[in-house]
Amino acid sequence: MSGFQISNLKSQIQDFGFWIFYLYLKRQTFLYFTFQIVKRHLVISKDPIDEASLTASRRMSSGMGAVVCFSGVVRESEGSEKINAIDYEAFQKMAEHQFHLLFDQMEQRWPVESVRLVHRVGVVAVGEPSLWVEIIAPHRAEAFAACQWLIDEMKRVVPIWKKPLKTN
Amino acid sequence: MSGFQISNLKSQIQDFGFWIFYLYLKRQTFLYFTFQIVKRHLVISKDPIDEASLTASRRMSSGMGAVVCFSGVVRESEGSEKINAIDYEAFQKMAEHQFHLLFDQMEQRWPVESVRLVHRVGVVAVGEPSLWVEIIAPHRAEAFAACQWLIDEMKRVVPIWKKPLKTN
Amino acid sequence: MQVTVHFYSYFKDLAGCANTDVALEAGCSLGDLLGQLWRRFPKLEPMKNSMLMAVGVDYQTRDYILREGDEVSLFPPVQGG
Amino acid sequence: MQVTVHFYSYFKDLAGCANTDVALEAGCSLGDLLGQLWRRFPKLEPMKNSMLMAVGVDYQTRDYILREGDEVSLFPPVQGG
Repeated sequence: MSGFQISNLKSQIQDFGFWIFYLYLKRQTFLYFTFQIVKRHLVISKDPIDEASLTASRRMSSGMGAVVCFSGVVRESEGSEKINAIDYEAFQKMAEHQFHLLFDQMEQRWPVESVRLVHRVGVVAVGEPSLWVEIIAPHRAEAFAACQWLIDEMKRVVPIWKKPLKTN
Repeated sequence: MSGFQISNLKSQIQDFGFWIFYLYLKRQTFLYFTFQIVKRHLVISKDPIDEASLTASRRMSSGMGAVVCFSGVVRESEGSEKINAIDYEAFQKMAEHQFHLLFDQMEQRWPVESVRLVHRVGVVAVGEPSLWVEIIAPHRAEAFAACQWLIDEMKRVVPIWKKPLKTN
Repeated sequence: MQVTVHFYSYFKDLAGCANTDVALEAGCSLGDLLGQLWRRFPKLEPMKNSMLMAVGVDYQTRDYILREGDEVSLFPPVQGG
Repeated sequence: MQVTVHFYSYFKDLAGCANTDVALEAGCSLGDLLGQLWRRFPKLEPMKNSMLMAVGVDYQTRDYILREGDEVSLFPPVQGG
Protein backbone atom coordinates (compact mmCIF):
# COMPACT_ATOMS: atom_id res chain seq x y z
CA MET A 1 0.00 0.00 0.00
CA SER A 2 2.70 2.41 1.02
CA GLY A 3 4.78 1.46 -2.07
CA PHE A 4 1.77 2.14 -4.27
CA GLN A 5 1.18 5.50 -2.68
CA ILE A 6 4.80 6.52 -3.21
CA SER A 7 4.88 5.48 -6.87
CA ASN A 8 1.51 7.22 -7.35
CA LEU A 9 2.94 10.41 -5.85
CA LYS A 10 6.05 10.08 -8.06
CA SER A 11 3.91 9.72 -11.15
CA GLN A 12 1.94 12.77 -10.07
CA ILE A 13 5.18 14.73 -9.72
CA GLN A 14 6.34 13.47 -13.12
CA ASP A 15 2.96 14.48 -14.59
CA PHE A 16 3.35 17.90 -13.07
CA GLY A 17 6.85 18.17 -14.55
CA PHE A 18 5.44 17.12 -17.92
CA TRP A 19 2.86 19.88 -17.82
CA ILE A 20 5.42 22.50 -16.90
CA PHE A 21 7.55 21.31 -19.83
CA TYR A 22 4.49 21.22 -22.10
CA LEU A 23 3.57 24.80 -21.17
CA TYR A 24 7.19 25.84 -21.77
CA LEU A 25 7.07 24.35 -25.29
CA LYS A 26 3.65 25.85 -25.97
CA ARG A 27 4.39 29.20 -24.34
CA GLN A 28 3.36 31.15 -27.44
CA THR A 29 -0.04 29.47 -27.44
CA PHE A 30 -0.29 29.88 -23.69
CA LEU A 31 0.45 33.59 -23.99
CA TYR A 32 -2.18 33.80 -26.73
CA PHE A 33 -4.80 32.32 -24.44
CA THR A 34 -3.92 34.65 -21.61
CA PHE A 35 -4.32 37.54 -24.09
CA GLN A 36 -7.82 36.30 -24.78
CA ILE A 37 -8.91 37.32 -21.29
CA VAL A 38 -9.97 40.83 -22.21
CA LYS A 39 -9.16 43.58 -19.75
CA ARG A 40 -12.38 45.51 -19.23
CA HIS A 41 -12.89 48.98 -17.87
CA LEU A 42 -16.50 50.20 -17.95
CA VAL A 43 -17.74 53.46 -16.47
CA ILE A 44 -21.25 54.89 -16.80
CA SER A 45 -21.21 58.13 -14.83
CA LYS A 46 -22.19 61.78 -14.60
CA ASP A 47 -18.53 62.81 -14.41
CA PRO A 48 -16.97 64.53 -17.44
CA ILE A 49 -14.81 62.19 -19.53
CA ASP A 50 -11.13 62.97 -18.94
CA GLU A 51 -9.54 61.73 -22.17
CA ALA A 52 -6.05 62.90 -21.24
CA SER A 53 -6.02 60.88 -18.03
CA LEU A 54 -7.56 57.86 -19.79
CA THR A 55 -4.82 58.10 -22.42
CA ALA A 56 -2.16 58.36 -19.73
CA SER A 57 -3.46 55.29 -17.87
CA ARG A 58 -3.36 53.01 -20.92
CA ARG A 59 -1.60 49.67 -20.37
CA MET A 60 -0.76 47.22 -23.13
CA SER A 61 1.44 44.16 -23.51
CA SER A 62 4.28 43.98 -26.03
CA GLY A 63 2.32 41.72 -28.39
CA MET A 64 -0.19 44.49 -29.12
CA GLY A 65 0.27 46.75 -32.14
CA ALA A 66 -2.96 48.72 -32.48
CA VAL A 67 -4.95 51.15 -30.37
CA VAL A 68 -8.21 52.58 -31.73
CA CYS A 69 -10.00 55.29 -29.74
CA PHE A 70 -13.37 56.82 -30.47
CA SER A 71 -14.88 59.92 -28.88
CA GLY A 72 -18.52 60.73 -29.53
CA VAL A 73 -19.08 64.43 -28.98
CA VAL A 74 -22.41 66.26 -28.57
CA ARG A 75 -23.11 68.30 -31.74
CA GLU A 76 -24.87 71.68 -31.87
CA SER A 77 -27.76 70.28 -33.92
CA GLU A 78 -30.06 67.27 -33.58
CA GLY A 79 -31.80 66.88 -36.90
CA SER A 80 -32.65 70.43 -37.98
CA GLU A 81 -32.85 71.95 -34.50
CA LYS A 82 -30.13 73.80 -32.62
CA ILE A 83 -29.46 72.39 -29.17
CA ASN A 84 -27.12 73.33 -26.37
CA ALA A 85 -26.88 69.98 -24.58
CA ILE A 86 -28.15 66.40 -24.46
CA ASP A 87 -29.58 64.88 -21.29
CA TYR A 88 -28.60 61.17 -21.20
CA GLU A 89 -30.67 58.73 -19.17
CA ALA A 90 -29.46 55.18 -18.48
CA PHE A 91 -31.03 52.08 -16.95
CA GLN A 92 -27.67 51.71 -15.26
CA LYS A 93 -27.72 48.11 -14.04
CA MET A 94 -29.04 46.74 -17.34
CA ALA A 95 -26.70 48.98 -19.35
CA GLU A 96 -23.67 47.57 -17.50
CA HIS A 97 -24.94 44.00 -18.00
CA GLN A 98 -25.57 44.56 -21.71
CA PHE A 99 -22.12 46.13 -22.18
CA HIS A 100 -20.54 43.05 -20.58
CA LEU A 101 -22.56 40.75 -22.86
CA LEU A 102 -21.15 42.73 -25.82
CA PHE A 103 -17.61 42.46 -24.40
CA ASP A 104 -18.16 38.67 -24.13
CA GLN A 105 -19.15 38.50 -27.80
CA MET A 106 -16.28 40.76 -28.84
CA GLU A 107 -13.86 38.46 -27.00
CA GLN A 108 -15.20 35.51 -29.04
CA ARG A 109 -14.82 37.30 -32.36
CA TRP A 110 -11.57 39.30 -32.17
CA PRO A 111 -8.27 38.89 -30.29
CA VAL A 112 -8.80 42.08 -28.31
CA GLU A 113 -6.54 42.52 -25.28
CA SER A 114 -8.32 45.44 -23.67
CA VAL A 115 -11.56 47.34 -23.98
CA ARG A 116 -12.21 50.54 -22.05
CA LEU A 117 -15.54 52.33 -22.39
CA VAL A 118 -16.86 55.41 -20.64
CA HIS A 119 -20.41 56.70 -21.19
CA ARG A 120 -21.65 59.87 -19.58
CA VAL A 121 -25.17 60.25 -18.23
CA GLY A 122 -26.97 63.43 -17.24
CA VAL A 123 -26.55 66.73 -19.06
CA VAL A 124 -23.65 66.81 -21.56
CA ALA A 125 -23.03 70.20 -23.23
CA VAL A 126 -22.36 70.69 -26.95
CA GLY A 127 -18.66 70.08 -27.64
CA GLU A 128 -18.21 67.63 -24.75
CA PRO A 129 -17.75 63.87 -25.27
CA SER A 130 -20.59 61.62 -24.15
CA LEU A 131 -18.84 58.40 -25.16
CA TRP A 132 -15.21 57.26 -25.17
CA VAL A 133 -14.12 53.82 -26.37
CA GLU A 134 -10.63 52.36 -26.60
CA ILE A 135 -9.77 48.98 -28.15
CA ILE A 136 -6.30 47.42 -27.98
CA ALA A 137 -5.52 44.48 -30.27
CA PRO A 138 -2.52 42.91 -32.01
CA HIS A 139 -3.38 44.40 -35.43
CA ARG A 140 -5.12 47.40 -36.90
CA ALA A 141 -7.91 45.66 -38.83
CA GLU A 142 -9.28 43.80 -35.80
CA ALA A 143 -9.03 46.85 -33.54
CA PHE A 144 -11.04 48.95 -36.01
CA ALA A 145 -13.56 46.17 -36.64
CA ALA A 146 -14.13 45.47 -32.94
CA CYS A 147 -14.46 49.17 -32.07
CA GLN A 148 -17.02 49.87 -34.82
CA TRP A 149 -18.96 46.70 -34.04
CA LEU A 150 -19.09 47.56 -30.33
CA ILE A 151 -20.48 51.05 -30.96
CA ASP A 152 -23.06 49.75 -33.48
CA GLU A 153 -24.24 47.06 -31.05
CA MET A 154 -24.29 49.50 -28.15
CA LYS A 155 -26.70 51.71 -30.08
CA ARG A 156 -28.92 48.66 -30.59
CA VAL A 157 -29.04 47.08 -27.13
CA VAL A 158 -27.61 49.21 -24.33
CA PRO A 159 -30.48 51.01 -22.53
CA ILE A 160 -29.37 54.62 -22.71
CA TRP A 161 -31.59 57.37 -24.12
CA LYS A 162 -31.03 60.97 -25.06
CA LYS A 163 -33.17 64.07 -24.73
CA PRO A 164 -31.91 67.13 -26.66
CA LEU A 165 -32.04 70.34 -24.63
CA LYS A 166 -32.92 73.16 -26.99
CA THR A 167 -31.41 76.62 -27.01
CA ASN A 168 -34.04 78.80 -25.33
CA MET B 1 -19.20 109.19 -69.18
CA SER B 2 -19.11 110.27 -65.58
CA GLY B 3 -22.80 109.32 -65.21
CA PHE B 4 -22.07 105.89 -66.61
CA GLN B 5 -19.16 105.38 -64.22
CA ILE B 6 -21.30 106.30 -61.22
CA SER B 7 -24.15 103.98 -62.16
CA ASN B 8 -21.60 101.24 -62.84
CA LEU B 9 -20.11 101.74 -59.37
CA LYS B 10 -23.62 101.72 -57.86
CA SER B 11 -24.44 98.45 -59.55
CA GLN B 12 -21.19 96.99 -58.26
CA ILE B 13 -22.11 98.05 -54.74
CA GLN B 14 -25.59 96.56 -55.20
CA ASP B 15 -23.99 93.34 -56.49
CA PHE B 16 -21.78 93.23 -53.43
CA GLY B 17 -24.81 93.74 -51.20
CA PHE B 18 -26.57 90.94 -53.04
CA TRP B 19 -23.70 88.55 -52.41
CA ILE B 20 -23.59 89.41 -48.71
CA PHE B 21 -27.34 88.76 -48.53
CA TYR B 22 -26.96 85.54 -50.55
CA LEU B 23 -24.25 84.27 -48.21
CA TYR B 24 -26.46 85.18 -45.24
CA LEU B 25 -29.33 83.10 -46.66
CA LYS B 26 -27.01 80.24 -47.53
CA ARG B 27 -25.01 80.42 -44.32
CA GLN B 28 -25.49 76.72 -43.58
CA THR B 29 -24.04 75.83 -46.97
CA PHE B 30 -21.32 78.40 -46.53
CA LEU B 31 -20.39 76.92 -43.15
CA TYR B 32 -20.36 73.50 -44.78
CA PHE B 33 -17.87 74.68 -47.36
CA THR B 34 -15.66 76.27 -44.76
CA PHE B 35 -15.70 72.91 -42.92
CA GLN B 36 -14.39 71.35 -46.10
CA ILE B 37 -11.10 73.16 -45.64
CA VAL B 38 -9.44 70.42 -43.64
CA LYS B 39 -7.19 71.48 -40.78
CA ARG B 40 -3.95 69.57 -41.27
CA HIS B 41 -1.21 68.83 -38.80
CA LEU B 42 1.57 66.61 -40.13
CA VAL B 43 4.75 65.74 -38.28
CA ILE B 44 7.42 63.26 -39.41
CA SER B 45 10.08 63.35 -36.72
CA LYS B 46 12.49 61.45 -34.49
CA ASP B 47 10.75 62.78 -31.36
CA PRO B 48 8.63 60.35 -29.32
CA ILE B 49 4.89 60.75 -29.94
CA ASP B 50 3.28 62.50 -26.97
CA GLU B 51 -0.32 61.27 -27.19
CA ALA B 52 -1.42 63.03 -24.01
CA SER B 53 -0.32 66.44 -25.28
CA LEU B 54 -1.80 65.74 -28.74
CA THR B 55 -5.10 64.83 -27.06
CA ALA B 56 -4.98 68.00 -24.95
CA SER B 57 -4.36 70.23 -28.00
CA ARG B 58 -7.37 68.93 -29.95
CA ARG B 59 -9.65 71.66 -31.37
CA MET B 60 -13.00 70.98 -32.98
CA SER B 61 -16.00 73.05 -34.01
CA SER B 62 -19.48 72.47 -32.56
CA GLY B 63 -20.74 70.78 -35.73
CA MET B 64 -18.36 67.85 -35.22
CA GLY B 65 -19.53 64.70 -33.45
CA ALA B 66 -16.82 62.10 -33.99
CA VAL B 67 -13.12 61.75 -33.19
CA VAL B 68 -11.27 58.61 -34.25
CA CYS B 69 -7.67 58.12 -33.11
CA PHE B 70 -5.31 55.36 -34.12
CA SER B 71 -1.96 54.52 -32.54
CA GLY B 72 0.31 52.02 -34.25
CA VAL B 73 2.67 50.54 -31.69
CA VAL B 74 5.86 48.53 -32.35
CA ARG B 75 5.21 44.86 -31.48
CA GLU B 76 7.76 42.46 -30.00
CA SER B 77 7.69 40.22 -33.07
CA GLU B 78 8.01 40.82 -36.82
CA GLY B 79 6.85 37.65 -38.50
CA SER B 80 8.30 34.82 -36.40
CA GLU B 81 11.30 36.75 -35.05
CA LYS B 82 11.59 38.58 -31.75
CA ILE B 83 12.70 42.16 -32.12
CA ASN B 84 13.38 44.97 -29.69
CA ALA B 85 12.87 47.96 -31.97
CA ILE B 86 12.14 49.09 -35.52
CA ASP B 87 14.34 51.59 -37.34
CA TYR B 88 12.12 53.76 -39.56
CA GLU B 89 13.62 55.51 -42.59
CA ALA B 90 11.70 58.17 -44.51
CA PHE B 91 12.27 60.07 -47.76
CA GLN B 92 11.02 63.03 -45.78
CA LYS B 93 10.21 65.58 -48.50
CA MET B 94 8.35 63.05 -50.65
CA ALA B 95 6.60 61.53 -47.61
CA GLU B 96 5.22 64.95 -46.65
CA HIS B 97 4.09 65.61 -50.24
CA GLN B 98 2.42 62.19 -50.52
CA PHE B 99 0.65 62.66 -47.18
CA HIS B 100 -0.73 65.99 -48.42
CA LEU B 101 -1.93 64.36 -51.67
CA LEU B 102 -3.78 61.81 -49.50
CA PHE B 103 -5.26 64.59 -47.35
CA ASP B 104 -6.45 66.28 -50.60
CA GLN B 105 -8.21 63.07 -51.68
CA MET B 106 -9.66 62.54 -48.21
CA GLU B 107 -11.08 66.08 -48.31
CA GLN B 108 -12.84 65.20 -51.60
CA ARG B 109 -14.36 62.00 -50.26
CA TRP B 110 -15.39 62.70 -46.66
CA PRO B 111 -16.49 65.84 -44.73
CA VAL B 112 -13.47 65.69 -42.45
CA GLU B 113 -12.80 68.85 -40.43
CA SER B 114 -9.35 67.98 -39.16
CA VAL B 115 -6.63 65.43 -39.74
CA ARG B 116 -3.58 65.20 -37.52
CA LEU B 117 -0.87 62.65 -38.26
CA VAL B 118 2.46 62.02 -36.56
CA HIS B 119 4.94 59.43 -37.85
CA ARG B 120 8.16 58.70 -36.05
CA VAL B 121 11.40 58.01 -37.87
CA GLY B 122 14.62 56.54 -36.46
CA VAL B 123 14.67 53.83 -33.81
CA VAL B 124 11.30 53.16 -32.11
CA ALA B 125 11.38 50.62 -29.25
CA VAL B 126 8.84 47.83 -28.77
CA GLY B 127 5.78 49.22 -26.97
CA GLU B 128 6.21 52.76 -28.33
CA PRO B 129 3.91 54.25 -30.98
CA SER B 130 5.41 54.86 -34.42
CA LEU B 131 2.20 56.31 -35.89
CA TRP B 132 -0.59 58.43 -34.47
CA VAL B 133 -3.60 59.54 -36.55
CA GLU B 134 -6.61 61.59 -35.50
CA ILE B 135 -9.65 62.29 -37.71
CA ILE B 136 -12.45 64.67 -36.72
CA ALA B 137 -15.71 64.57 -38.70
CA PRO B 138 -19.41 65.27 -38.15
CA HIS B 139 -20.35 61.58 -37.83
CA ARG B 140 -18.82 58.32 -36.73
CA ALA B 141 -19.05 56.35 -39.99
CA GLU B 142 -17.12 58.90 -42.04
CA ALA B 143 -14.48 59.41 -39.34
CA PHE B 144 -13.80 55.65 -39.18
CA ALA B 145 -13.86 55.28 -42.98
CA ALA B 146 -11.48 58.20 -43.55
CA CYS B 147 -9.07 57.05 -40.85
CA GLN B 148 -8.86 53.48 -42.14
CA TRP B 149 -8.57 54.64 -45.74
CA LEU B 150 -5.76 57.07 -44.84
CA ILE B 151 -3.70 54.38 -43.09
CA ASP B 152 -4.25 51.87 -45.92
CA GLU B 153 -3.18 54.43 -48.53
CA MET B 154 -0.22 55.56 -46.43
CA LYS B 155 1.08 52.00 -46.42
CA ARG B 156 0.81 51.98 -50.21
CA VAL B 157 2.34 55.32 -51.22
CA VAL B 158 4.17 57.17 -48.43
CA PRO B 159 7.93 56.48 -48.71
CA ILE B 160 8.73 55.19 -45.23
CA TRP B 161 10.48 51.88 -44.64
CA LYS B 162 11.15 49.81 -41.58
CA LYS B 163 14.11 47.70 -40.52
CA PRO B 164 13.48 45.40 -37.52
CA LEU B 165 16.28 45.47 -34.96
CA LYS B 166 16.64 41.99 -33.50
CA THR B 167 17.20 41.14 -29.86
CA ASN B 168 20.96 40.60 -29.41
CA MET C 1 -48.37 37.30 -7.80
CA GLN C 2 -46.99 40.78 -8.06
CA VAL C 3 -44.47 42.27 -10.51
CA THR C 4 -43.05 45.78 -10.77
CA VAL C 5 -43.02 47.61 -14.11
CA HIS C 6 -40.47 50.35 -14.78
CA PHE C 7 -40.72 52.93 -17.57
CA TYR C 8 -37.75 54.71 -19.12
CA SER C 9 -37.21 57.74 -21.35
CA TYR C 10 -40.46 59.22 -22.77
CA PHE C 11 -42.39 56.10 -21.74
CA LYS C 12 -42.24 57.64 -18.24
CA ASP C 13 -44.05 60.76 -19.53
CA LEU C 14 -46.61 58.69 -21.47
CA ALA C 15 -47.30 56.50 -18.42
CA GLY C 16 -47.24 59.46 -16.04
CA CYS C 17 -45.01 57.56 -13.59
CA ALA C 18 -41.58 55.89 -13.42
CA ASN C 19 -42.85 52.54 -12.12
CA THR C 20 -45.94 50.72 -10.95
CA ASP C 21 -46.82 47.45 -9.22
CA VAL C 22 -49.14 45.05 -11.02
CA ALA C 23 -51.00 42.06 -9.51
CA LEU C 24 -51.24 39.09 -11.89
CA GLU C 25 -52.42 35.49 -11.83
CA ALA C 26 -49.64 32.89 -11.62
CA GLY C 27 -48.42 31.68 -15.03
CA CYS C 28 -49.05 34.99 -16.80
CA SER C 29 -46.70 35.88 -19.66
CA LEU C 30 -45.11 39.22 -20.45
CA GLY C 31 -47.72 39.50 -23.25
CA ASP C 32 -50.56 39.08 -20.72
CA LEU C 33 -49.05 41.82 -18.57
CA LEU C 34 -48.90 44.18 -21.56
CA GLY C 35 -52.62 43.64 -22.26
CA GLN C 36 -53.37 44.75 -18.73
CA LEU C 37 -51.00 47.75 -18.98
CA TRP C 38 -52.63 49.16 -22.15
CA ARG C 39 -55.90 49.54 -20.20
CA ARG C 40 -54.18 51.47 -17.41
CA PHE C 41 -51.79 53.41 -19.66
CA PRO C 42 -53.60 53.91 -23.01
CA LYS C 43 -50.96 56.40 -24.25
CA LEU C 44 -48.36 53.60 -24.22
CA GLU C 45 -50.24 51.22 -26.51
CA PRO C 46 -49.45 53.09 -29.79
CA MET C 47 -45.73 52.60 -28.94
CA LYS C 48 -45.98 48.82 -28.69
CA ASN C 49 -44.40 48.03 -32.05
CA SER C 50 -41.14 49.82 -31.33
CA MET C 51 -41.11 49.04 -27.61
CA LEU C 52 -38.28 47.08 -25.97
CA MET C 53 -38.96 44.79 -22.98
CA ALA C 54 -36.65 43.47 -20.30
CA VAL C 55 -37.06 41.37 -17.19
CA GLY C 56 -34.30 42.13 -14.73
CA VAL C 57 -31.30 43.09 -16.91
CA ASP C 58 -32.09 40.86 -19.91
CA TYR C 59 -34.27 41.41 -22.95
CA GLN C 60 -37.33 39.13 -23.11
CA THR C 61 -40.13 38.44 -25.57
CA ARG C 62 -43.91 38.35 -25.02
CA ASP C 63 -43.97 34.60 -24.33
CA TYR C 64 -41.71 34.95 -21.26
CA ILE C 65 -43.54 33.52 -18.20
CA LEU C 66 -43.42 35.99 -15.32
CA ARG C 67 -42.57 35.07 -11.73
CA GLU C 68 -43.36 36.66 -8.38
CA GLY C 69 -41.26 39.77 -7.83
CA ASP C 70 -40.06 40.13 -11.46
CA GLU C 71 -38.82 43.59 -12.39
CA VAL C 72 -40.15 44.38 -15.85
CA SER C 73 -38.81 47.32 -17.85
CA LEU C 74 -40.45 48.91 -20.87
CA PHE C 75 -38.70 51.49 -22.97
CA PRO C 76 -38.37 53.01 -26.46
CA PRO C 77 -35.47 52.16 -28.83
CA VAL C 78 -32.11 52.92 -27.20
CA GLN C 79 -29.89 55.76 -28.41
CA GLY C 80 -26.60 55.64 -26.56
CA GLY C 81 -23.41 57.32 -27.71
CA MET D 1 22.27 66.10 -69.31
CA GLN D 2 22.83 64.92 -65.79
CA VAL D 3 20.38 63.47 -63.25
CA THR D 4 20.90 62.32 -59.68
CA VAL D 5 19.64 58.94 -58.55
CA HIS D 6 18.82 58.32 -54.85
CA PHE D 7 18.40 54.89 -53.27
CA TYR D 8 16.33 54.21 -50.16
CA SER D 9 15.95 51.36 -47.67
CA TYR D 10 17.79 48.16 -48.68
CA PHE D 11 18.26 49.49 -52.22
CA LYS D 12 21.05 51.57 -50.64
CA ASP D 13 22.78 48.37 -49.49
CA LEU D 14 22.25 46.66 -52.86
CA ALA D 15 23.63 49.68 -54.74
CA GLY D 16 26.42 50.22 -52.21
CA CYS D 17 25.69 53.97 -52.08
CA ALA D 18 22.87 56.40 -51.18
CA ASN D 19 23.01 58.32 -54.48
CA THR D 20 24.87 58.68 -57.73
CA ASP D 21 25.03 61.09 -60.66
CA VAL D 22 24.28 59.75 -64.12
CA ALA D 23 25.04 61.42 -67.46
CA LEU D 24 22.35 60.81 -70.10
CA GLU D 25 21.51 61.95 -73.62
CA ALA D 26 18.71 64.52 -73.83
CA GLY D 27 15.24 62.96 -74.27
CA CYS D 28 16.04 59.82 -72.28
CA SER D 29 13.15 58.27 -70.35
CA LEU D 30 13.16 56.87 -66.84
CA GLY D 31 13.18 53.42 -68.50
CA ASP D 32 16.38 54.29 -70.42
CA LEU D 33 18.01 55.41 -67.16
CA LEU D 34 17.10 52.09 -65.51
CA GLY D 35 18.76 50.13 -68.34
CA GLN D 36 21.95 52.02 -67.67
CA LEU D 37 21.66 51.56 -63.88
CA TRP D 38 21.33 47.75 -64.08
CA ARG D 39 24.79 47.61 -65.70
CA ARG D 40 26.33 49.68 -62.89
CA PHE D 41 24.29 48.11 -60.06
CA PRO D 42 23.56 44.50 -61.11
CA LYS D 43 22.23 43.59 -57.63
CA LEU D 44 19.32 46.03 -58.13
CA GLU D 45 18.00 44.49 -61.35
CA PRO D 46 16.31 41.47 -59.69
CA MET D 47 14.25 43.97 -57.64
CA LYS D 48 12.86 45.77 -60.69
CA ASN D 49 9.38 44.23 -60.56
CA SER D 50 8.58 45.44 -57.07
CA MET D 51 10.56 48.69 -57.36
CA LEU D 52 8.92 52.11 -56.94
CA MET D 53 10.21 55.13 -58.88
CA ALA D 54 9.86 58.83 -58.22
CA VAL D 55 11.11 62.01 -59.83
CA GLY D 56 11.23 64.80 -57.29
CA VAL D 57 8.40 64.02 -54.85
CA ASP D 58 6.00 62.35 -57.32
CA TYR D 59 5.73 58.78 -58.53
CA GLN D 60 6.55 58.32 -62.22
CA THR D 61 6.45 55.48 -64.72
CA ARG D 62 9.14 54.25 -67.13
CA ASP D 63 7.92 56.46 -70.00
CA TYR D 64 8.57 59.68 -68.05
CA ILE D 65 11.01 61.88 -70.06
CA LEU D 66 13.86 63.06 -67.84
CA ARG D 67 15.15 66.62 -67.71
CA GLU D 68 18.48 68.14 -66.71
CA GLY D 69 18.91 68.09 -62.93
CA ASP D 70 16.01 65.67 -62.19
CA GLU D 71 16.22 63.94 -58.82
CA VAL D 72 15.25 60.31 -59.37
CA SER D 73 14.48 58.04 -56.40
CA LEU D 74 14.34 54.26 -56.47
CA PHE D 75 13.06 52.24 -53.55
CA PRO D 76 11.35 49.01 -52.48
CA PRO D 77 7.64 48.86 -51.50
CA VAL D 78 6.87 51.27 -48.66
CA GLN D 79 5.98 50.04 -45.15
CA GLY D 80 5.01 53.00 -42.98
CA GLY D 81 2.99 52.75 -39.79
